[in-house]
Amino acid sequence: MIYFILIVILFLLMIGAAVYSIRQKDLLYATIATGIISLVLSVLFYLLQAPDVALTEAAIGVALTTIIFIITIRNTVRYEDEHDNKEKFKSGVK
Amino acid sequence: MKKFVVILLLAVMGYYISITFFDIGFGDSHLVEGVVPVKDAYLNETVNSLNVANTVTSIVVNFRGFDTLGEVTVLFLAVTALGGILYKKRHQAGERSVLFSASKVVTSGSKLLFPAIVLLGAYVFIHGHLSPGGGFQGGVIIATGFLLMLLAYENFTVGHNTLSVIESLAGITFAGVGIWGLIYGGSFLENFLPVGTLNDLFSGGVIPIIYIAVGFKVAAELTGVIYTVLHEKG
Amino acid sequence: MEDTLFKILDYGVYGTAVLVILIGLYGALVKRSLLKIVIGLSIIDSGINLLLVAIGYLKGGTAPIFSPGYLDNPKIMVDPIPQALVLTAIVIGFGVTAVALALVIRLYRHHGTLHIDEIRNLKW
Amino acid sequence: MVGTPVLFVAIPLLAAFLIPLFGMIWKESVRVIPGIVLAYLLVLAINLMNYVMVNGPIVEVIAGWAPPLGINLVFSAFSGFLVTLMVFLGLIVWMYSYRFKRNVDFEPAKKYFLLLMMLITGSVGMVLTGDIFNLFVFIEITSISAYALTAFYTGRDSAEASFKYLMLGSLASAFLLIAIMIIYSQLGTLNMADIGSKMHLMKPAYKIMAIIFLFTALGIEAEIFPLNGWAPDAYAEAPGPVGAAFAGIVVKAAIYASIRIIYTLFDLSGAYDLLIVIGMITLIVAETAAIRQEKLKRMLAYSSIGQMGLVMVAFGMGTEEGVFAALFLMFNHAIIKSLLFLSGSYLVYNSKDKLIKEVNGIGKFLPITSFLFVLGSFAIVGLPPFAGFWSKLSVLTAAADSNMLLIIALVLIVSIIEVVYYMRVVNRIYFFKKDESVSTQRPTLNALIAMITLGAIVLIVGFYPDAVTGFLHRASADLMDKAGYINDVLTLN
Repeated sequence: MIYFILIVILFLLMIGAAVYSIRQKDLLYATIATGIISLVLSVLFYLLQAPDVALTEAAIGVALTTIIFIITIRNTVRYEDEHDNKEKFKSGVK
Repeated sequence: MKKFVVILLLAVMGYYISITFFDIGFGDSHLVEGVVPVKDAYLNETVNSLNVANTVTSIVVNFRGFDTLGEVTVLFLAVTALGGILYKKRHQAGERSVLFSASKVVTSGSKLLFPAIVLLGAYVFIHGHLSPGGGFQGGVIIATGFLLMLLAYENFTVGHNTLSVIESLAGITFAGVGIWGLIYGGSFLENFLPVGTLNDLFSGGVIPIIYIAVGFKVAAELTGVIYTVLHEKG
Repeated sequence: MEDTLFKILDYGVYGTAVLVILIGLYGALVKRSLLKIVIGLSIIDSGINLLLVAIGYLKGGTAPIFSPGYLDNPKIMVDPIPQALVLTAIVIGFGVTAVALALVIRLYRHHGTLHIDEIRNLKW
Repeated sequence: MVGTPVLFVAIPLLAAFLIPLFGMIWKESVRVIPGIVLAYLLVLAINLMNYVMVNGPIVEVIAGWAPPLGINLVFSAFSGFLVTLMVFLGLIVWMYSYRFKRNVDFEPAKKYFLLLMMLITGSVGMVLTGDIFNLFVFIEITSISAYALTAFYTGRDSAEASFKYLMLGSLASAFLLIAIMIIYSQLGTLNMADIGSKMHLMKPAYKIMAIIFLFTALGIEAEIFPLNGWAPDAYAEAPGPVGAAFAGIVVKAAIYASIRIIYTLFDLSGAYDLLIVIGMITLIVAETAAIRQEKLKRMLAYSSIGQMGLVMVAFGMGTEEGVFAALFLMFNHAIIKSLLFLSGSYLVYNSKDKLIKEVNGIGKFLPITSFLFVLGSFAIVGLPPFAGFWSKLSVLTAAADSNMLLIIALVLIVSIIEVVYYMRVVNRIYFFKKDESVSTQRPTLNALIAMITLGAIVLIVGFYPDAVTGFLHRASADLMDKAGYINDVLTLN
């Protein structure tokens, strides 16, 4: 039963994070949500008896992809419908 | 309007993919009757004739090693493409972008963690044929170690030439082992070393050699990707 | 009770994967920000990877690794081939994402915006 | 036998890893090494082709595991013919671009030649491979090189064209993976011959799903109608020689993959009709779009898409004459369209917008280049003594043999449209007054040699088509022989 609830939570978390990252206007949060998708995916891979894939997904999906997204956002804009608001972004993060 | 069309299209597509996969079924053998799947042969050959414990490793490196060669080439090309796309003339070379200014705790913590992460990565790819993990996983772990250092220290640099030399040497090792197999065994990437005993560190013939090369290559390439992107201020 | 619950799970894996793929496709096709499109593409990749690994799963199966001291039976191991394929697909997906982000930075350098309507001077 | 097919992939990869090392010692080597590799591959391809014509197809095993287990490469009359053509065109494009832009820095030059070599390797791999997942890997190698080459110029629009290409390309790879998984879940194998031999066991519903996804994925690479949005921009924004490589090499590989899948993997008869319908729509839409274009390279790109539609139609007939006509079209299109792209890039070399009206009166200033462009135009619309005529004639006879009158009418109408827009350019080249503000650029010697070689082939095939038809007949017989392909691969040990 616990197992069932855990898995359902993982599914819902994954779908929820996907919807959130598409709907969220703040690209930084959206990127973190894609990181969460990868994290959940990695746990699911482990539960599906694929430890090799889980290891790869955890490192690539969670760490590297997220960080290159963040670097790109840092170098471009932070908000989805923003045109050129570098100043706003700089005050936002540091 | 466009949104509506797209949603309709996606709904139709989703419906058909879902019914196909629901029909295929989850968690049991969904093959059509009378077909002998390739995986049975893979599972038997791995432990009996290659003496490798991790079947995924034997598939990735030996049975489908050609795919893996293509895959490290894709990463190599991605690094090359990044350099080409983001190329600037030397006098306008970008400065390093700083994500955040790290505190003392972060910097010294990173310094402490870095060797441990690299060691873990090396362990993972050296034992790729025995336990979960391998060249990709180990290489990626090492790359995250470098990522940590790049984030924590503003003036931490990785020699671009060093990376490219490591990358090239690892790639040459992989392709060279393949051609060596062609000369000695008669087919590309064929195993030409003794396979040893199961669950021994020195077992599996050329598999550990190739996976170590892949590990170095992936680590160098991913570090190169992060390094290149980090040096592009928009 | 348990059986029906686990029946739901069987559909759940594929259902989640397909839903995630569709959400990603929606993002890639409808959103107007270049970075959102790239995020959409990487979500599609996640869904595909889950679908691939789920295809190879065998109920009650063990990971396809022969460990010393255990009685390992290849008959109850999950299918290793999709796992090998996913390993390849993940790494390739990362390479493509990196190239896409490099293009995004290039476009921002020229146009000062990521909004697709203001960039689009080629005909679609 | 002097080599094995795997060298077509192994040698360029080894060279690609070596180039950065050599580049540190001797800078010119980054330009020279790809040329040496391609020349070697051409010799290898010709040797293997001779061997294949006498002894039948070569099936190469990788890692010593016989086909259903390991990956295999098939060098048959059909795939070998295409490989030889691609490697030859690759060498021509390399020679042409050796000093195309004089003032390119060392770093971009290194990347350009490396990526060009990998573009060719990926396409050759797509043609040679006998494994469906390996096909995916080679498609990715080709696409990543293509994205980077499209964005090679640091101008405004190239990155956008490349991004568009990348977006559609990623969708293509996602669809391809779904299709591979549907097939794998049913048949438990990834080997093409093995799949082909077991395909009749699969449920029709799954077959249809799989073929739709496969066709969508490969259609994006092969510029089939609703999915070709990337092509005109990519052709127009990429450097001139890269456009030639796309039209001559990458698209041919994608067409090969889709044809191999329909003819060998699946046994659905409806797929042939699908090919005809899609091909016809592509043909009509692309040719009517081509006539409206103002930029030279976009016009050539739409013309290229249209020709691919015609190839699809010819393949869709499903008869041996149809396949022969399609292969002849592919051969001619590869040679002639490369010639047009290569000479066309010098016609609009210095102009910023690459408009058609900027070629006014250029015939006096660049006589040889203009002559070659005009030769290519005559050949591609199918005027009698040139190469394109024979391929169009073979399409018409093949259609007449299978009583497809609609196709005959369509080909004739499309030929008239082609004549209109190509002759418009030819007219401007010779009979308009030159605009003084447009400066011209003389081609380099190696570019001239490359273009003249292609022009000579156009003339030779035009006056003496038997030079290639022998190979083409063998190749089309090879494609139709599904049982033979499966047998060759699966009985290997």
